[in-house]
Order: sequence, then C-alpha cells, then structure tokens
Amino acid sequence: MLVLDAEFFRRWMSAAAAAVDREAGRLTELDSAIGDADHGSNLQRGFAAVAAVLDKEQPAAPGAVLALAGRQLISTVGGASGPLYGTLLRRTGKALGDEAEVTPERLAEALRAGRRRGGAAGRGEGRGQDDAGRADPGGRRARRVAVVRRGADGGGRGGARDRTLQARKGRASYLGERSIGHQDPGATSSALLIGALADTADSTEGAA
Amino acid sequence: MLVLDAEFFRRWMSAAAAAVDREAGRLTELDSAIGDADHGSNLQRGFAAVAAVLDKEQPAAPGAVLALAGRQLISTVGGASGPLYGTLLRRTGKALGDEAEVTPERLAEALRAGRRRGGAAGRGEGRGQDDAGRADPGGRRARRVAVVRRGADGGGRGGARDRTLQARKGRASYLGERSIGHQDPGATSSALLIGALADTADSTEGAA
Amino acid sequence: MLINVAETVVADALRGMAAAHPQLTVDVENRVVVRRDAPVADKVGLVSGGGSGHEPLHGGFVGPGMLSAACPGEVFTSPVPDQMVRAAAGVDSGQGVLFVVKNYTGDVLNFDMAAELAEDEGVRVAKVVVDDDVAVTDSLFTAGRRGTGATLFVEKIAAAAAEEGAPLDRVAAVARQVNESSRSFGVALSAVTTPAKGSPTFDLPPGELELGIGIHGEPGRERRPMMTSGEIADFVVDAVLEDLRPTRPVLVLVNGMGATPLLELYGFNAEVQRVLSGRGVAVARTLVGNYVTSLDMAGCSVTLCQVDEELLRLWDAPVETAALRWGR
Amino acid sequence: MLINVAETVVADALRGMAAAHPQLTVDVENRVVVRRDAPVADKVGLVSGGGSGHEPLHGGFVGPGMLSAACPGEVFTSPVPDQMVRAAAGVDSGQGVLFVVKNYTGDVLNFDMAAELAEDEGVRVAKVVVDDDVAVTDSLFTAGRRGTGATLFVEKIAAAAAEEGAPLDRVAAVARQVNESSRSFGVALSAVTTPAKGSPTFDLPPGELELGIGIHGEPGRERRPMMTSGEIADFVVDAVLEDLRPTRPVLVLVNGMGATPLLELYGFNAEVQRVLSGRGVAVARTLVGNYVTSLDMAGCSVTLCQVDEELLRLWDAPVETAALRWGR
Ligand SMILES: Nc1ncnc2c1ncn2[C@@H]1O[C@H](COP(=O)(O)OP(=O)(O)O)[C@@H](O)[C@H]1O
Ligand SMILES: Nc1ncnc2c1ncn2[C@@H]1O[C@H](COP(=O)(O)OP(=O)(O)O)[C@@H](O)[C@H]1O
Ligand SMILES: [Mg+2]
Ligand SMILES: [Mg+2]
Ligand SMILES: [Mg+2]
Ligand SMILES: [Mg+2]
Repeated sequence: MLVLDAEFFRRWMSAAAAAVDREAGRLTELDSAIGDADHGSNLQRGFAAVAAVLDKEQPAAPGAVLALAGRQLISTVGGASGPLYGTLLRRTGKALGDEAEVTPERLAEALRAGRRRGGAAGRGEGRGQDDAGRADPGGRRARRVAVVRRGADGGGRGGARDRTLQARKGRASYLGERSIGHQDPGATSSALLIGALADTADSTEGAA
Repeated sequence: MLVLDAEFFRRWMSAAAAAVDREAGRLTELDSAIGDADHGSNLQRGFAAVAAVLDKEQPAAPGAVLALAGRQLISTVGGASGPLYGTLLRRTGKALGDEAEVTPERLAEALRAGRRRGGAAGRGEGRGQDDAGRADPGGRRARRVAVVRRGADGGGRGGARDRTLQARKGRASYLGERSIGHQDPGATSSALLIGALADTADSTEGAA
Repeated sequence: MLINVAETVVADALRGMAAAHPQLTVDVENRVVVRRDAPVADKVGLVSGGGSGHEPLHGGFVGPGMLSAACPGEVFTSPVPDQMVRAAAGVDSGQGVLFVVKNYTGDVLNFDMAAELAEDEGVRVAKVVVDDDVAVTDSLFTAGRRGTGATLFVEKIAAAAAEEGAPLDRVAAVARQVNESSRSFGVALSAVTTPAKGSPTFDLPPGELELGIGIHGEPGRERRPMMTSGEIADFVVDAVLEDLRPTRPVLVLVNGMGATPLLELYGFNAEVQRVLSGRGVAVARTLVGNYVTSLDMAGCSVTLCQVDEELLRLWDAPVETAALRWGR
Repeated sequence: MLINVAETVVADALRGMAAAHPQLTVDVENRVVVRRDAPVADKVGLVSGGGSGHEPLHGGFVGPGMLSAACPGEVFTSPVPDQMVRAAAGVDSGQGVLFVVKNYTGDVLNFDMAAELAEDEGVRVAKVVVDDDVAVTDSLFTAGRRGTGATLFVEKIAAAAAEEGAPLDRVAAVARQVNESSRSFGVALSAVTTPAKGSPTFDLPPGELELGIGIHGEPGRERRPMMTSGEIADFVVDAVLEDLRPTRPVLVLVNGMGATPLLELYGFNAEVQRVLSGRGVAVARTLVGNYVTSLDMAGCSVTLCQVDEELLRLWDAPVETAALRWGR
C-alpha cells in the first residue's frame, strides 16, 4: 500500500512548480482570452517561492509541508488563485495534522475538508463569491483526487470540457456568453497540479 | 500683351485653393516623412479661408487681393508655412499698390520685393531662421515667376530636385542626413501655387 | 515597453516613486506606500490597493486628504494579505482602518484574509467593496459588478470624512454611500499589453472598438465599428444613466485608460457634458484625466457620482497627493 | 481615435476644458485660454502657446503661479498671431507680457508677428525662445535646437518671478537663465498618429526604438533595437549631461510622451536617478509624468535644469493650474 510522507509532498510541490513553470505561457495565454493575462506568471511566482521555502525549511510532516506551501502561495501570488490555492493547501495541511505519514484516503479526505473550508472565497459581501464554483481549482482538485489513487493521468486535458460552459466566476464571468468556447485557466492549472500529484504517486509506486 | 486685373488674381487664388485641396494628402504625406504631417491640412485650411474671404470682400485691385489673401493665410494657417506664404503675398500685394491692372513684369518685381522683405523669418534669435533658405516657398516662387511669363507648366515636378539635398531649414533639418532623398513638402506646395498661376495665365491668354 | 524585465516592474516603479515623492514613505521590499506623517493621531486610516498597472491609482492618491496607504500588487494581480496587514498596522492611530477594495475575486479574497489577520493584531478594520461598472450585470451567479472609476470618488470623499475626524463606522458609511451613488462604463480603442505577456491581451483591429471593457484588458461585452467621440458619449453616458437614474447633481470623471491623449479626453468631455445637459442632469464638478488606467490601453470611461451637499463638500475638501491636489 | 472629425479636434477640446475648469476663461472661438483673474494688477503677464497635441502643455499650465494665457494652435501647428495678440491684450496689466516660444520656425515666426502687432497696440512684449533638445545639433545652418521639456521649467520659474512682482526684463532674464540651464533628450517607442493624417507619422516596428525624437512625430536621428529601461536611461542622461555639464543640483523632469504608462515612467525614473547619482549629479527636485506630450506616442524624455538657490525657490513657489499644483 502507498504511504505518503513529507518527502512525497515535497516532491509533489516541486513537480507542481516544474509543471507550472513549463506551462506558464499557456496558462497566461488562456487567461488573456477570458481574463487578465497573468495566471501563468502568478502561479510561476508562487510555486517558485513554495519550492524555495520547502527547500529551506524542510518541514518534517505532510501537513506541515502543505500548510507552509499554502501560506507561501497566499503571501506571494495575490490575485484570485493565490488565496484559493493557498487556502486549500493550508487547510488541507491543517486537516492532516502532524502525522509523519498519511494514506491516500486520508489525503483525499483532507482535501475535501480543505475545500469545504475554502469558504474564504465567499466573504465578498454576498455578491456571488460565496461558493467555490465551477472554476474553483480546489473543487476540481478535490474531485480528481481519485485520479491519484488510480494512478491515472489527469494532467493536460483538464479544463477542455469547460469550453462549452459559460463562466460564472472570476474575471471570465464579465465576458458573459463570449466566455463560451474558452478553456478556463484555473481549471487548466488544477489539472496540472493534479497531474503532478499523479506523477509523483506513479514514480513513488514504481520505486516502491 | 497680358494684363492682370483683380479678377485674374482672384482666379489664381481659387485655382491655388483647388490645387492645394486636391493635393493635401500628398503634401501631408511628404511632411510626415521629414516633418510633422500637417503641411497639407495647414494649406488646405488656409486657402479655403482665402477663397472664402475673397469671395465675400471682392477686393477691386490686384494688390488688395494679394494683401487680403496674405493676411488671411497669416490668420488661419499658423505653422511655418502660414507666416512665410502669408507675408510673401501680403508684401507682394503692398508692393503692387492700388493699381487696377498690372503687367506680369510688375508682378515679378513685386514678388521679388515681397520675398526680400520676407525677413520676418529671420528674427529667431539668430539661430538660423534669418534667411529664406533652400526650402523657402517664397524664394522658389520668386525664382519661378518667369514660368508665368513663358506660360510654361511649373507644377507637379517642383521639389523633386530636392531629394539629393540635406534639409537645413524647418523641421526636416532635425533629421540631418536622413532628410536626403526626401522631397520637401514646402517646395512641392510652392510648385503647386506656381502651377496654379501658370494655369490661370494660360486660360487668360487663351480667352484673350 | 519601457522596462527592464517583467519581474521587476513593480519594484522599479516603487523606487522611482520614492525618488520623486519625498512626502511618501515607500517600502519597496514590502510594497507599501504610506503618507509620511502616518499614523495621524485620532484619524481613521484608509488603506487601498490592487493590481499595479492602474497608476496613478492607488499610490498616487496617498497623502493628506486621501489614502493613508496603498498596497500595489503585481501588474493586474491583487496584492497579498501581508501588504495590507503591514499597511493597516502602519497607519492605525487606534481609530481603526477602512479597506477600500475593488470588486474582483482576488482583491476581495486577499483583503478579507488581511482583515482577519489585522484584527488578530488588534486593528479594527472595516471594508467597502467598490462595484460601479454597469457593463457587468450584477447577478447572484457572477462575481458582480467590477470596481473601476468610482474608486477615486470613494477614496477621496471617505478620506475627507476621516480627515474631519469621523469615526470608522461613519467613514465606512460614507464610502458605501459614494459607491452606491456611482456608476461607470468604459470603452477601449486598443488592447493592453502587460509586461509579463508582452503582446496585446486581446486583438482589437484599428477601426473597431470594444464596449464595456474593464481595467485589466478583459475584453468587453461587445465589439463595434469605430464611433465618433459624440456617439461614444451618447452610448456611455446613457448606459450609466440607465442604471444610476440620478435625481441630484453629479460629479463627473472623464477618465483616460492610459494612452488616450488629453486633447482627445477633453474633446470627449465636451460630448459627455452635452449628453448630460440634454438628459437634464446637473453637473457639480468635472475631473478629466488619466486616473484609473489600464497600462497602455487607449480608451476612456465615464463615472458619475450623484452627490448631496455633504458629499460635495467632502469632495471639495483639500487633498494633497501626487496625482490629485487642490484646496486649502 | 476618440474624436469627432479632425477639423474640430482643437475646438472640441477647448469646450471640454472650459467645462472641466471653471477657474479658466476659455475663448473657444478665438482659441485663447486665460486665467480667470487676468489681468493681475502690477504683474507681468506670461503668454505661451504652440501646436496642440502636447497637452497638458500649455493650457494645463494656465493659472496662478504659472501662465497668464495659452494659445493652442491646430495639432502640431503653431498658433496664429491673432491669438497671441488677443492673449497679450487680455493679460497685460501695464507691466508688459513675456512670450514663451518653443524654437520651431512656425512658432518663432508667428510669435514675432504677434509681438510686432501687440506692440502696435501698446503692449510691451519680451520674448524667450526655448531650445533645450540636445538631439538636434545647434548650428548656423539649421533652425537650431528644438524646444521641448524645458518649456515647463521656463514657464513655471519665470512665472514665479512675475508673481513676486519682478519687472518684465527681469522675468525675461530669469526665463532665459532657465532655458540656458536646461537640456533634454527624448526617445520614442512608438510613432504618433495625428487626427489629420490618421496613421502613424513614421514606421516604428515593435522591438525598435527611435532616439532623439521631437514632440511632433518627427522621426529621430537614429533607430536601434529595443533597449532596457536602464540602458535607455544611461543613453539619455549621458546625452543630456554631455551638453549641460552641470555643476549645481538639477531639477529632473522624467516626462512621458503621452502613451507611456505611469508605472513604466516611475520605473524609468529609478534608472535616471541611478545614472545621475553615478555621475555625481545632485538632484534637487524630480517631477514624473506626462507633461510635454506628443499625442499617443509611447516614449519618454528627460530634461535636466541646473538651479541655484533662487531658481529652486521660484520652482518651489505655489502653483495652481490644471496640471501642476503645489504650495499654497
Ligand atoms: N470566485 C472564484 N471561484 C473559483 N475559482 C475562481 C474564482 N475566481 C477566479 N477563479 C479561478 O482563478 C483563475 C484566475 O486566476 P488568476 O488569473 O491567477 O487570478 P486573477 O483572476 O485575479 O487574475 C480563473 O481562471 C478561475 O479558474
Ligand atoms: N525657415 C524656413 N525657411 C524657409 N522655408 C521653411 C522654413 N521652415 C519651414 N519651411 C518650409 O515650410 C514647410 C513646412 O510647412 P508646414 O508643415 O505647413 O509648417 P510646420 O513646419 O510648422 O509644420 C517645409 O517643408 C519648408 O518647405
Ligand atoms: Mg488572471
Ligand atoms: Mg509641418
Ligand atoms: Mg490578475
Ligand atoms: Mg506643424
């Protein structure tokens, strides 16, 4: 059985940083069609900082890794994706507590908890930020945690399905019907992060 | 012998207005290569005003026609070409006095006088505006007054020769060597005005 | 672009601001711009911020009579909570701090987190969310209207109340009143190029315009063949009036998006005034200029704010910032 | 372009200015912008003007502490003498009027004619020709250096002397001293599009820049592949210093050509300050913004003016215009 330790989560985050770095141009391009052309550089800046701080502080427990990564995203990304991804990781980390190793089931549960508590998105004076909606990276990620367990590849294609939908959240919502046919940048980056998780799991299983 | 009356000068000015109107785009285009892209619209505005005021006031003597046209150019054109053309016409008109008819020789003489007195261009604190230089529309026009007497066509080709010269006056001078190879907009408009004079003379002789 | 590299654009600008404005304390590393004399005793502080690229908003509005501090984020990206927490702590005199937040998901989320953290540190925080852009239909299913030009009115007028010694809840109430009394609509004549992307965020051929744009290069709701200044004024002012239906005189902001020459903006203002007077709307004050911009975007927006005597008095009160100055 | 038709651009802008600035008297028909309280008793008047398209220059600089009147010509075309004569007559208190003229053939010719005519009407006129642009080599064979950014310094400082009651010859002498102490150099990142022409006046592909441009879309002396903000600052500041060789502290104007975002200008200012301090030049004051513009041109210019205590005091004196305001 696959058991996940702090090292696993550090590898996940560093795979995520690599994936985001590689795909930054595409994420920004997607965001430029229906947003403000910064999603790629936002995450690139954030995950570079995450990789650096994990390298420096080397937290010893899975929960501590995710909580630190989340805090770092919050402090360096800004925008919508900073608090959303940051809060998700931070709360997932908190839910994992200080155990030295966790099972994939525990991680899935913690991600769901992190997502439920991601209600910070909802404090915008009742104007519709109050649930993590269609495009919510956290939501997608939580739903796709199954991917990790199955070791399947969730990366790359994520978000393509969104093209038929009309954006209701984030800047893309301002486009109204013109958002239909566009791929959501946040959904795409979620797929990248999940893909990084899956790859990390794969290579761990392979090594085991 | 050709004798020129107020009607002749009004027809000259209205032919000039038509020519400038027709060629305004080209003049502006030339000015955009080596200046500030307004020579055509400057003269268009000025000669339209000249045509209007002559139509309204119907001055009875050649000198009065040119003086009024010159004043009108000064009051409506601005830029370098307004005072240069305006002063030339105004002073030529003054030199013609209030005779009801003048000979081509008298006109040629008056144009030369107008040009000599065009020294207003030279009051710019001794920085080089102090003579009517290469591109001076007045200078060209005075030299080409012979064209009228010969009834030859001076229009159209004027200024082409300038291409091999480096501009030393006006905005084109800022370009330094980069002005070589460009046709001067003021020289081109001078040729248009002279062409209008020649055409007017032709049609007058034809009618005579 | 007149930059070194995209990564240092905001830090470079802050260093340049510091050199130009000795009356500001610019913390380049932590990205906070504070008026030199903060905290002002017994005065409520006003902190705003948002993505960079909208200059002079917000740093250019820091000073006596307007913001106590501004937090610039990356270009078009909301700042991070650390910045607002630091700013709040720096300007709080004990009377509390008002956060002025433009209604974008990112801005709202980050300021909310900051409010929580600042309150943990003992700073009382109130918040007003500015959402004046009528181009975006307000609905439960969307993020709501965007915050654009009204931010200037909210910051100026609420700050004047603070300057007079109004307590936090009153300053917040004034800010909300100004927001509720304000509506905007914007038009782009060209797209915007961000340093990070290096090419225009959308494709707008010359000879076309985009109606209902935001200030982040988000494409608008509708594209049309080029209109005259007068036709644009008709369209834009009517869009605002339809939503605002003012019964009192208005403040008018004729705002350039960054690359529209002042000559054109003034000409456009003449048309805006024509439309307003045709619709029977009295104009109390007019401000024309590039105030809430979108980098190098050509275009303009109109913001109207209907005012009573109190708001007008606060608008006229002295202000002494890099970008807005009058009175005394 | 945000215009109606090219022919009415200037008149439209003047109507819009009138609506925005009740403290100005705007004669739209005769194209003269005058401070409302003119003529000010016992004060020398200052009249400037030039082609439109450089806003806020000059209309935005009319008011207490700066110009008495401004005469806007057509876009990039010097105004006609009738305008200056009318302005001079309107602002003369009997102490005479200083004409501030940028050194372009058209401006010099038209202001000269106006001076003659105004003197015929009994107004004493002095004139200063501003020629600060080092990109154009001064020579007997050319029209001389162009007038650009230093115009702002000349207008502000000479007007402060007038405001203090200095007589005409003294005001003119101060203006000349400021001009002689000032040098500028400009760079374009894009060409300019005039309303009359409707397309860029020269072809500047993205990724290239033009060094030594003027403010009328005249192409520069040299084209180069794009440089960083820091490299441009090195080039521009060195070009100015080579000619000026200041021995005293300088006023710095980091000027945008119209379409350069303030964010970039501030960043550029940081680089300018770096170069100056590296060259051992002390900076007394810095002004950053779009002040002497060229419609929608992207780019910037740097003007340095070396000052003694007297000039610095006059620079700091209060000014209250649409575009420049400080002090009391
Ligand atoms: N209210 C929201 N709920 C869930 N996801 C959102 C929300 N707003 C934005 N997003 C996600 O964030 C992405 C944009 O992130 P980013 O470009 O980094 O921030 P910003 O929108 O502030 O520029 C969107 O594509 C979308 O997936
Ligand atoms: N100092 C001068 N002497 C003679 N002719 C000049 C001088 N300066 C400019 N010109 C002429 O005027 C023309 C430009 O006129 P125009 O474009 O109408 O004015 P501006 O240069 O003010 O924009 C030039 O092409 C040149 O022929
Ligand atoms: Mg974005
Ligand atoms: Mg010209
Ligand atoms: Mg953003
Ligand atoms: Mg001109």
